[in-house]
Amino acid sequence: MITAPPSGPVPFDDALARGLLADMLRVRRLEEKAAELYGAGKIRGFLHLYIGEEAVAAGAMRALSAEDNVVATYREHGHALLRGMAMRSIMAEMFGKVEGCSRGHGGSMHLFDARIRLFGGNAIVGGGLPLAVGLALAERMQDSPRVTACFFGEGAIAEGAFHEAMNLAGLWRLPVLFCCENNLYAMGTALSRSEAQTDLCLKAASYGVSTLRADGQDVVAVHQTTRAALERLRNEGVPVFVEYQTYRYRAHSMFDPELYRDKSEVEAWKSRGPLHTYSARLKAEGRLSEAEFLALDSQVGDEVEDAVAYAESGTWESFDDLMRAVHTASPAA
Amino acid sequence: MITAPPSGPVPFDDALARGLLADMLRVRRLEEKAAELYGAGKIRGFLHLYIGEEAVAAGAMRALSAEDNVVATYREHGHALLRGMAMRSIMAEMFGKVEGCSRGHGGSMHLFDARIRLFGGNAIVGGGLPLAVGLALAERMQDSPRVTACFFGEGAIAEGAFHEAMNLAGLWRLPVLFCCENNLYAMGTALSRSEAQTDLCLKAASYGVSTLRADGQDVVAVHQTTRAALERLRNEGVPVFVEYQTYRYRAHSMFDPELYRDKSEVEAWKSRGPLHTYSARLKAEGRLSEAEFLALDSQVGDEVEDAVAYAESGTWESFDDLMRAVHTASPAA
Amino acid sequence: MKRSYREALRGALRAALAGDPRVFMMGEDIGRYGGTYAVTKGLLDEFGAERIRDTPLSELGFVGAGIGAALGGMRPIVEIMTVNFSLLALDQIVNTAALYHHMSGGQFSVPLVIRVATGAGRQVAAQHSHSFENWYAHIPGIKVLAPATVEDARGMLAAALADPDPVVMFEHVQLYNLEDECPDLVEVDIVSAKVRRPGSQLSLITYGGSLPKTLVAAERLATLGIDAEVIDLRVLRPLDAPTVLASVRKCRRAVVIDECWRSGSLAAEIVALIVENAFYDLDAPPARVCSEEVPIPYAKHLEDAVLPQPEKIVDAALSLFGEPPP
Amino acid sequence: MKRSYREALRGALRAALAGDPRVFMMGEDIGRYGGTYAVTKGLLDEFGAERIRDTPLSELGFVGAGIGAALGGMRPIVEIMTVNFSLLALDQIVNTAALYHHMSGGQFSVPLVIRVATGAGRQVAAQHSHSFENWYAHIPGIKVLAPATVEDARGMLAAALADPDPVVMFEHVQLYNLEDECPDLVEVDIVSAKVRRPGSQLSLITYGGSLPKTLVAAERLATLGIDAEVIDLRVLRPLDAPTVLASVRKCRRAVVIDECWRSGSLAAEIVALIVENAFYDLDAPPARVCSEEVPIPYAKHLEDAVLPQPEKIVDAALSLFGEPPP
Ligand SMILES: Cc1ncc(C[n+]2csc(CCOP(=O)(O)OP(=O)(O)O)c2C)c(N)n1
Ligand SMILES: Cc1ncc(C[n+]2csc(CCOP(=O)(O)OP(=O)(O)O)c2C)c(N)n1
Ligand SMILES: [Mg+2]
Ligand SMILES: [Mg+2]
Repeated sequence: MITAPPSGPVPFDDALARGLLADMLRVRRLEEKAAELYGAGKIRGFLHLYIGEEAVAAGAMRALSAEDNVVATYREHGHALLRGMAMRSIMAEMFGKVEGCSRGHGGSMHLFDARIRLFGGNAIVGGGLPLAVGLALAERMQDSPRVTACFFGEGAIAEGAFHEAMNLAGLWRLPVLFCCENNLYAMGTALSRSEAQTDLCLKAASYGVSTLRADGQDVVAVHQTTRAALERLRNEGVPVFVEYQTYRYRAHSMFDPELYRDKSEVEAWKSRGPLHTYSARLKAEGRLSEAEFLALDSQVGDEVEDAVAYAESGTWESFDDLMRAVHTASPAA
Repeated sequence: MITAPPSGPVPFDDALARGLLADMLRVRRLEEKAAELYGAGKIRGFLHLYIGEEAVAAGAMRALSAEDNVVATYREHGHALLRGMAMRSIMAEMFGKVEGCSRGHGGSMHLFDARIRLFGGNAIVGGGLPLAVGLALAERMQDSPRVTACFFGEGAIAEGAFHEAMNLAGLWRLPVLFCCENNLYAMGTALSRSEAQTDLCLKAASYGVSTLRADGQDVVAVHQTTRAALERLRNEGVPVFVEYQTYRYRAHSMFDPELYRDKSEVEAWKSRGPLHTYSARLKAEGRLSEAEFLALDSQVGDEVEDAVAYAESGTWESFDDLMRAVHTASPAA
Repeated sequence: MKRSYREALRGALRAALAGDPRVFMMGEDIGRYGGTYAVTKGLLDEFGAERIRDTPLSELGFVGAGIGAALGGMRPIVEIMTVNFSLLALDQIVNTAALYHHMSGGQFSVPLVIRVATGAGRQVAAQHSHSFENWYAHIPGIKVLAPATVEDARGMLAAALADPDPVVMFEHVQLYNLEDECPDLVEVDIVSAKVRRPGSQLSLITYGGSLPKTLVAAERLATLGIDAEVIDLRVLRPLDAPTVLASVRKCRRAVVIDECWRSGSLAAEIVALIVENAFYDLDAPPARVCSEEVPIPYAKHLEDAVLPQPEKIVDAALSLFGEPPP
Repeated sequence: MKRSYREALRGALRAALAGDPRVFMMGEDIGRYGGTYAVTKGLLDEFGAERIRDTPLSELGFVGAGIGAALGGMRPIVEIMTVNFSLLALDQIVNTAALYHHMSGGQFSVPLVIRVATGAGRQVAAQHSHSFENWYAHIPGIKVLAPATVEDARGMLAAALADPDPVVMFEHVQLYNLEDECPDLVEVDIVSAKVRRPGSQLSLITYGGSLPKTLVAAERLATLGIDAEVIDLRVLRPLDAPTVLASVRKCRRAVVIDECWRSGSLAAEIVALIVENAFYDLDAPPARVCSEEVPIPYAKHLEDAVLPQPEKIVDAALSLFGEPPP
């Protein structure tokens, strides 16, 4: 699957073309800082970095509309940020502060935001899939045009939850966009050691859903494929499964000794890095200068620093408020 | 799927040809009696009749060797009987007597017999599938040539357990014969209302297992297909999934008002009944006279009466013995 | 009007469906089959297949879909055929539904109602007869109901649907045929335990399928000169401690009756609650009548022997009126 | 020799694998990754991929496969990464493994060992931090172990493997780095509770990850003039009632410490056990120190606040030495 790095002209207008770059860069810098802060003990628990996979969230989120629903996993900083959550809110959550999107109850794995219809941040592998099916069902029953995009790793495919959710979505022809981030590993388990059938689109097709595949290191391909998928979903009225072929450059979490893969494999994939290949393309086309890139990067750097300062100066939830958050205070309307 | 009734010469020697007839008849008469005894209150709880599906267990069991493992569901009187359990033992179990195979603890849904390697009798839909995978793994790790045959209904295919078990078997290339008894309904739910993809062999193929399909109303086809499946399993070293297309003539259980299907559909399937079409074939070939059939039937009738008498005169488990059966008395060797 | 527990449940479902377009049902064989216990019979014809939604055999999947639908603005009622099968869905119930409000820092709520048939007594053996009420009652973030009367069968659903958080409702299979007077419209709360029989000398505390047995036991005790009060917990989480404690403080003796296995039963929690709060009011240690610690057997005499029965309740009660040991 | 709880577990696994060709392991990332908590590190190299079997993410499937393998003559040890994920496998554990011997009328046994990492304290939030010990301890047909010392980590596995029935072993994540003297070979039983600190005035009863906290509390109490005995339950099902009751009868006061949520906790069962059997020996009602009834939060100060801590144990203990209310 490691082919030549993506190249060629970027078929998007400037706003989109640059937006995608900025998106990826924001995720990258946010997470680099998070890793540093983990080392410093400011962030704790599990921290799963998306570094190397940024093109997927960037390309996919810009294909969705603001009204759509998004369900993500524990590796969701990128999804949250690009869906529209403030970096401050994410950082404060990782610090465990009240100013965090989930008041510090959830941490890195549980980013939620009702305003932007981000339904987690789920740390049970496969756990978000049935939930996405239910969201899509609710939209359909309410005659809403919303699509529900559900992100999950290829590891989740072995879980019964995947099977049951795919079947329900296919059977009921629900508007779910199944976004499989195939980074080839589930923790230390390579795809070939977890699936009898490693052609994931073939697997997915056995549920009567439509399937597409994209080079997940190429933000252009991701964006175009996701648009095509949404088009299909709306036209054919079936759920669509998209496999994004990507790679995680960092360890699974901060505890992973990475015994299960060769440094050379990682290096080969890094040569296809979504950020540098994409900025190189823009530069080759004369649409981005080095100075512009540096300016963007420094702007992103400022955003990150601001988020850290915000998180640092945040407050701690009181125990009483925590206890009150177990049940909803007022009755549902 | 309702085509012409099976017909044509029976390509088996007399012992096998007559054996298959006797097998089906024994199951049929046993269950007709069980239904009667249910009405009389002698048998209670859930009672799931196999009437109409006898060709599947009959044809399949005779393809297996005595050493192989069998895992079945709650609709397993036929499997138990044809695997070699004494009719007395089955009947006594349904009466709830100590003389029953499971001492009256299990009843109709939980027929077990260690001697013939019958591992239940499982009343959780799909529950037997992972267990069959484990049995096959154990055989493989012990260099045993045993195959594990796992019977389950098409309804089980929607369960996550099916997915996880199929994947494990395919991934580890385990000697499991997946015997799917597709009788078109799971209780009142038609296959088309439970699966997005109703071609079950196509579904199964997405796990890297080999697949075959048989007319489950034709004991000849069932037997031949099962033999072919076992051959493949041994030669290719992969699990094999066989779909037996069959039909249940009776209600799902004794509580089912059968609101979900037309009488005419049932009648059409009855015209393809495994017993009468098969005996007609033997008669057409001059290999079975009406007198012989009646003699066989009366012999089976005697066996059933004997089983009932045995069960009737059986004894009740004591409470103390029941309590002792929660844990194994002596340590495992 | 006299009606059965089953009819009362059906009436409640019908009213909910008719009254709120967001309400719909999902579950195995609730539609065309008419419901395993016939509770939902007729609802498919009345409300259509979109709202009376037969599901494939996918307990984890459709319970999870119920959570999603609740988040998406609907008011799903999910039916799990038998409590044993709910084990397949526990991940979604416990790891998602119960945690969602908390994990999201209070942003989201999951107004999902899950109905589960529970309990033994129909000779359907070990994989169809258990009682896991205390497992559910252990989980913060959900509410757990156990309607034991026709009135509660009629009234609790509306209250459960009005609740913004996940509610699990246990319907004991032995109650479906129970008949009683019950008006067309019933309003009940889902916060309080109820005194089902007032008394002064002994508190019998129970819920669900054990309530009728406990009431029988109370009558027998009356003939033996013991005036027992019967408390129906109704709501298993959160527990209505004040009602339980008021009864125990008054009666000074208590027996807790619970079809769960004894070890780790809900009855244990009730006993702990009592001694922690009313220790000095007790004239004898609280006793428990639970199921014997064995999977539920098929044979009737064995099944009867492992379940709580009126005689066992009477015996446990009488034992509290002997002389305390020295 | 001094070794960690983790090393002790690994030593036990290595000895079991070396000593019996029927023993093998299955679980997520136990092989190439080296185990989430590094318990199985190195075993793949030593015993090969057939016996140290990495599985796909299929908790229900591979636990069920473990049951089948046990029935087929092997002695599987299945690892579930975190107790929350075990909910996905509960159907197989409870509806199959625990019932199999009973349902088959005693014909079959399931000699399966399931190891589960449990508990909170690592800021991994609500979906990775719970304690479901009492759920498991509720189930007839399985045995439940909670090694709390390095010695038990080294010794319990062999006993579990020798048991003919399913055994679930809970390893608290906060214990893996615990170090202690421990010989190379250890023989321990899996039937008895143990006195970890003798005392005369108060029984502190606990297990698993709460044992170190309880021992700290006992030392503090000593400085306050209270001589506490610490009981480590070790085996959560079946409970060793005699050891618990002997301690309580001697000390006449008891506090039960349990990381489960309070309602429906194992602590409730212990309290019930005590009052049912030693009511008249008590000078005060038994108290419980459990987790607060909220999903485990991420932020450290919140997580600390919801878990049992030495100070809470000390406070609960002191409250038993006040004057009884009138
Ligand atoms: C049900 C469940 N089992 C196991 C885990 C532990 N775990 C967390 S992430 C992970 C790997 C998942 O891999 P994949 O789905 O490919 O996503 P990726 O991490 O590669 O993005 C595992 C095994 C879990 N969180 N939930
Ligand atoms: C996990 C689970 N869910 C639901 C049930 C209730 N139930 C028993 S049999 C059955 C239908 C199964 O259909 P199928 O697998 O096709 O087998 P068949 O009865 O047709 O032989 C159902 C829903 C169950 N026993 N287990
Ligand atoms: Mg992955
Ligand atoms: Mg069927």
